[in-house]
Amino acid sequence: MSISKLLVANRGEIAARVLRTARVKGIKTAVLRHPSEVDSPAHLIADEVVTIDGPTPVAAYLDIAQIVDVAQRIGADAVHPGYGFLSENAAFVAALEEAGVTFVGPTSEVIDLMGDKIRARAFVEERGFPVAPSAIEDDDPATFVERARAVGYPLLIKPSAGGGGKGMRVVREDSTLETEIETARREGERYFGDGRLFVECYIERPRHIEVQVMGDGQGNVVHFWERECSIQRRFQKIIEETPSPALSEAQRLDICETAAGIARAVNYRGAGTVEFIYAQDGSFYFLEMNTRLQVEHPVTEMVTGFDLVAEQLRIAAGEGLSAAQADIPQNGHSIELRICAEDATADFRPAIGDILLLDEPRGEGVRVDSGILDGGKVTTDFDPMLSKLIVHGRDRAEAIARARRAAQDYVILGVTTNLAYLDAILDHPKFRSGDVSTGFLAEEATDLTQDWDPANTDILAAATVLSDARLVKALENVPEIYRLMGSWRN
Amino acid sequence: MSISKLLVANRGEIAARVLRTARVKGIKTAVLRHPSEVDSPAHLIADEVVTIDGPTPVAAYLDIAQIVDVAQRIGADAVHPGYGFLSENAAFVAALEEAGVTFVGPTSEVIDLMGDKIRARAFVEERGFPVAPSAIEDDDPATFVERARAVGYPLLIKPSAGGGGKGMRVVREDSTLETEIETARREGERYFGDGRLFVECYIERPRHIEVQVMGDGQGNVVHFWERECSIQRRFQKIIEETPSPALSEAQRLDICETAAGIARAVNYRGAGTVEFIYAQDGSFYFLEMNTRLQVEHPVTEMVTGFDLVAEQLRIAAGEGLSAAQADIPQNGHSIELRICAEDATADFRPAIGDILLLDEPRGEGVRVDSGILDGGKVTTDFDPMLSKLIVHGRDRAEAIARARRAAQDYVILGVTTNLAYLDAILDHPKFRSGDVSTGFLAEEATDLTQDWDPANTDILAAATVLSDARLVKALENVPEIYRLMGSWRN
Amino acid sequence: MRRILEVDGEDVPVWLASTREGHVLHMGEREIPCSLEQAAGKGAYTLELSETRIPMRIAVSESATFIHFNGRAYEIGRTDPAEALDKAGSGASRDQMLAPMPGVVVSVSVAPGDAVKEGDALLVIESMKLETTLKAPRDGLVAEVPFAAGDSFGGKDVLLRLEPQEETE
Amino acid sequence: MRRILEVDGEDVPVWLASTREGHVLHMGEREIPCSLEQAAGKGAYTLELSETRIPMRIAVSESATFIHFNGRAYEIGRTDPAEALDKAGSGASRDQMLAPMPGVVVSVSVAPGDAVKEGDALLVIESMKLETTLKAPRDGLVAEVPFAAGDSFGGKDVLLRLEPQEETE
Repeated sequence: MSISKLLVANRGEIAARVLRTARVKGIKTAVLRHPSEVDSPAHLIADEVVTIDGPTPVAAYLDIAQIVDVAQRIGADAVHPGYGFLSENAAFVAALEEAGVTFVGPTSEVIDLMGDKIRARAFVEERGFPVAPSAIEDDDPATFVERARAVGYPLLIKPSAGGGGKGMRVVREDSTLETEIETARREGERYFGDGRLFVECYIERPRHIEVQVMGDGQGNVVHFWERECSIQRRFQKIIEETPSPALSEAQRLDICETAAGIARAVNYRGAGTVEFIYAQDGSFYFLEMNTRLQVEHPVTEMVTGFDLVAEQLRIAAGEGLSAAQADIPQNGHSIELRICAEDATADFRPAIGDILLLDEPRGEGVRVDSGILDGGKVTTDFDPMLSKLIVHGRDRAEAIARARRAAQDYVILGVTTNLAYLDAILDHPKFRSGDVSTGFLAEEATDLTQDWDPANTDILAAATVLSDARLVKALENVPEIYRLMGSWRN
Repeated sequence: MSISKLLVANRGEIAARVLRTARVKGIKTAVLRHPSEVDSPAHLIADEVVTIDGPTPVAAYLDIAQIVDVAQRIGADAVHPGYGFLSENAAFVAALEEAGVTFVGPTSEVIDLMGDKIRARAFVEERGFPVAPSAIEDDDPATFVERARAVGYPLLIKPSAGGGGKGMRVVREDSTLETEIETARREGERYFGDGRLFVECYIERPRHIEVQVMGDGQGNVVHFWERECSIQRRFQKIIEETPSPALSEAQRLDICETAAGIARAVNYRGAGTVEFIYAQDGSFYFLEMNTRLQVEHPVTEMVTGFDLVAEQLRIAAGEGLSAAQADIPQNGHSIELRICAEDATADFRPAIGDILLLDEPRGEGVRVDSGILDGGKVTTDFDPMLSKLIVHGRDRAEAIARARRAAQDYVILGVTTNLAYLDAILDHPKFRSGDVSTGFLAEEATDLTQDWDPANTDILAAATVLSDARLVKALENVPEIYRLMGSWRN
Repeated sequence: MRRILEVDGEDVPVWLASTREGHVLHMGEREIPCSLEQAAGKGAYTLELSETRIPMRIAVSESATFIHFNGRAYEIGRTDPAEALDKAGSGASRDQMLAPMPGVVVSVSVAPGDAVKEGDALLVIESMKLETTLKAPRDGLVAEVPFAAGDSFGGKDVLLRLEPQEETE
Repeated sequence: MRRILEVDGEDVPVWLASTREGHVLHMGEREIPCSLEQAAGKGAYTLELSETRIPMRIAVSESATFIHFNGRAYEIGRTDPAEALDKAGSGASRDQMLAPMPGVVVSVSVAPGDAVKEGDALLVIESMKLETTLKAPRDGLVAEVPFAAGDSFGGKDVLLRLEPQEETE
């Protein structure tokens, strides 16, 4: 069941990244494109670019029937979904199966199970893996307060129907539990028309740590070590690294083995990530499992030397894993920066524009997975992530130094990016010492905005007027007599 | 004695590569430029670009007085020589010393010793390291034949004054030794006006294997494992790799320890390379020591994770080595391809031209150390090496696959390069199995030139005429009536 | 040759002059000799300013200049005051006229309540040594003239407001 | 619209025609429908030829076209026969006239020993359906005319040789 032609049902940097590995493996490739999309690196790599229609570009990439049809029409025997879009869509997997096309990923049953956060959590808990203590009112309303008390303090009350932090209340003392429950219920009714609640253990200054796993679907599962992803804005990661600076060797083995155990429990096939919330006291709890490749997978590739997409393709072709656990090292340190078109000084508002000049950093230990080309255009049709800058160093300090150099050398002109913001994070003393949590960016927001250096105003003003061809041309046409007057102003 | 400003007394890809590391270390940088040089990546990286004069560009880079003057004038406290040019020039080192500028490299004494091949060989032999058996007529003309006989067969007779293979004779049997010596003597007289000879052990199908060493000048020396450099054309390496596919683990340790021992014997400071000739029977002999960074150093960086330039700068600043021998791993496999502007189908004749389109490969395990920019020009002023493509893989097969993909994706249009030739070498069964020697390219020359695929003629002809704007424009102006005639030809 | 730059959110009026020695940038009362040379690479330049040489990358769009130097990218808004003044009449809406940059009112020809016809001269302003006459963008009644002759105004201040137009139909 | 291409060391005369359905490349007796579309990235195109779509990168210089496809770069020499024929008289030296491409001799006006003046018509050739009159590049004596009317010649063949000129001075 070897793969001879692969359709990548995705776009941007991840499509380019998957296509490159397929080419190394000698597999023919195809990728999708919506007519409104500008040129991107993936279009240059794929043997074939297939146009798909849709009322919006995103709708096209979510159109299961159309994409399955493309796969059949072009004779692709496998589809790689990338991340996002249909990568965790069980219906897509089922449709491909019916069409006789291999899905590069887990079975639809596993996607279904892990896609349902409540079921996934119950499954993991039943098998003895750590989940954060919690109490769901619906399970037995009569005993809810009692069960909430058993969760321990501090705890967090959330509306069952809620989202976005609305109606959430932290309770630190037993004496206020019942009144806070009543307040939260009223707020839930007011905001969501639904007063049902649940309670979970509140973790102060948590870290987000996840573990890369890979299974062959035949019972063999290995992990590729952890990634620390605590640097988040708007609940989205923007800097990831491995190893996590938080973990001792014993904790590292513990969390990685736990993740592999969870994947083993579902007889996992393909690449997946088990996400944990990690408390300051070293305890960690299962959050969820992502049944696909993650955006941040390259940091794992940098320290292990493995090509995770190559492993995915091996497994999809029925060739199994290429390595046993003992063969998977964790060498040096790797950091990923997500370069986004956004204004970090204005609440991360997405930016648009033309890419007037692009020059990517290069050199030892530097990898750029990019979704843009020089002369391209950044629109709001898709996610604002333009590119990923991944560096490797012998240790964390070297990785940080290389990341800063590369971020500073990354020239993207014509659209606002978060490069300076990412560089400021890398330079923050707390980041340098590894003392971060998921609240880091919010807590340190003021430290992360640089003061304006007044000397820059002169430099920028001079460069702007001197590079203004029309202005300089006009000046050259000024009669010599005026120029000789020295300070010509009119 | 920390370095605050570094002058890179070099150009091209190595200047860019050194400058990048200096920037990561927070050192201010400057680089040289001759007025005739086209823009190159180094000029974009350096904080300062200093113009140097000279009757030819090469002469400028060899002008010791001028370069020492530049270093003083711009306040550089250290000079990195790169490779070539003044990198192994003891007079340059002495001049810098006198000017109070740190030379990033060994002492002038060591450069002197190793620069004299005869003295270096004698030094190494005296200390008990292996050198190829040989006999020099001048040492004692009366016993020359006897000493030649003691070298063993096959042996090689060379004119002492010779070069370029002229007058060299292989002797395989003792019965012909004396007549061959007489013939060689006559040929030496004829070609060089000098009949003196020397004899050395002739190694059949030798490999060129070298070892990267690094010393702190305080007696500490470590090695960074070996590199196999047998793929040579015109005695110049074009593909290098590490580990060498020839060595067993025991041999690897043996050759690496021998190299470190030689470096220790001269109390070596900085980065150096000990080159060996390696025979099919596993024996190896000291050839020479290069007292500088080599072109092919990146393959060592890829498998060890060390930045060799950073180590050089540490040592020059008196901070010593950053690691002990046990901390230097050899992870995975790395291959370097030297991309040269030359016609591999016409005896590697250097090519010139304008770089009309440049697109470098990227992705996992791919590093490009380039000396050219899009829109640049390739002249004959310097070496034809444009760029180096370095790949890393978990094993040799993966490294080869990645190297091939990257070589095929490397787009350089406007000047002839050896990319297709390099790709053909990577695809050769003997290269794949690691069964090579320094004669490989000559022996397999016919297998390395691809047959012309007649289908390409149609494709190339069609693309050429359809991309000929003047032609297509003219065609569009043909009156409709003619176009309707179907096959319009006049 | 004047420009109004927007640097770090502030309007910075500048002009560039040419002397025997080269270009001089005038910012406020300061005169800064400067020059810009092309350097290696796409969009690469070296700026020489007060004896320092600063390597940079520059890309220019219709209304902004993007500059990467010292490891960061900046966007500088760029307005030609001559063009901006001409467009003053076509401010935020057809009801109000906005100042494109700071300046001084030279004279005012109308008062609140006056009926004006499209194209009538309403007031004369001076910014950066350029006088411009603002003309009525449509027929209408003057509602407000916030500044008198001699008054200074800031960038984006309302210079004149017309009564809102009745929706006809 | 004709061109002479140099592909893999061989001269390949081609012409491109346009039909209702699109472009047709004529090579020898073959007619190959083809089209070229711009694609993603600098110099990127997709060639459609005999139902196959081939992605490529193309860069064009004065006299050659550089094409990267299927992992390799090729250089294709490009000559416009109309221009090339005009230049036939300015061949390798002022003593001999080289054929810029294969063709047929239509007529010969001179014989060895004839004295000619610069600009005199010497012979008429036809290549790729274009007739061109070759004229004397300088005053001199005809030394050799290797081909007669009706003869075919190859690219770079010598069509006419003048006696070497005496060094004057």
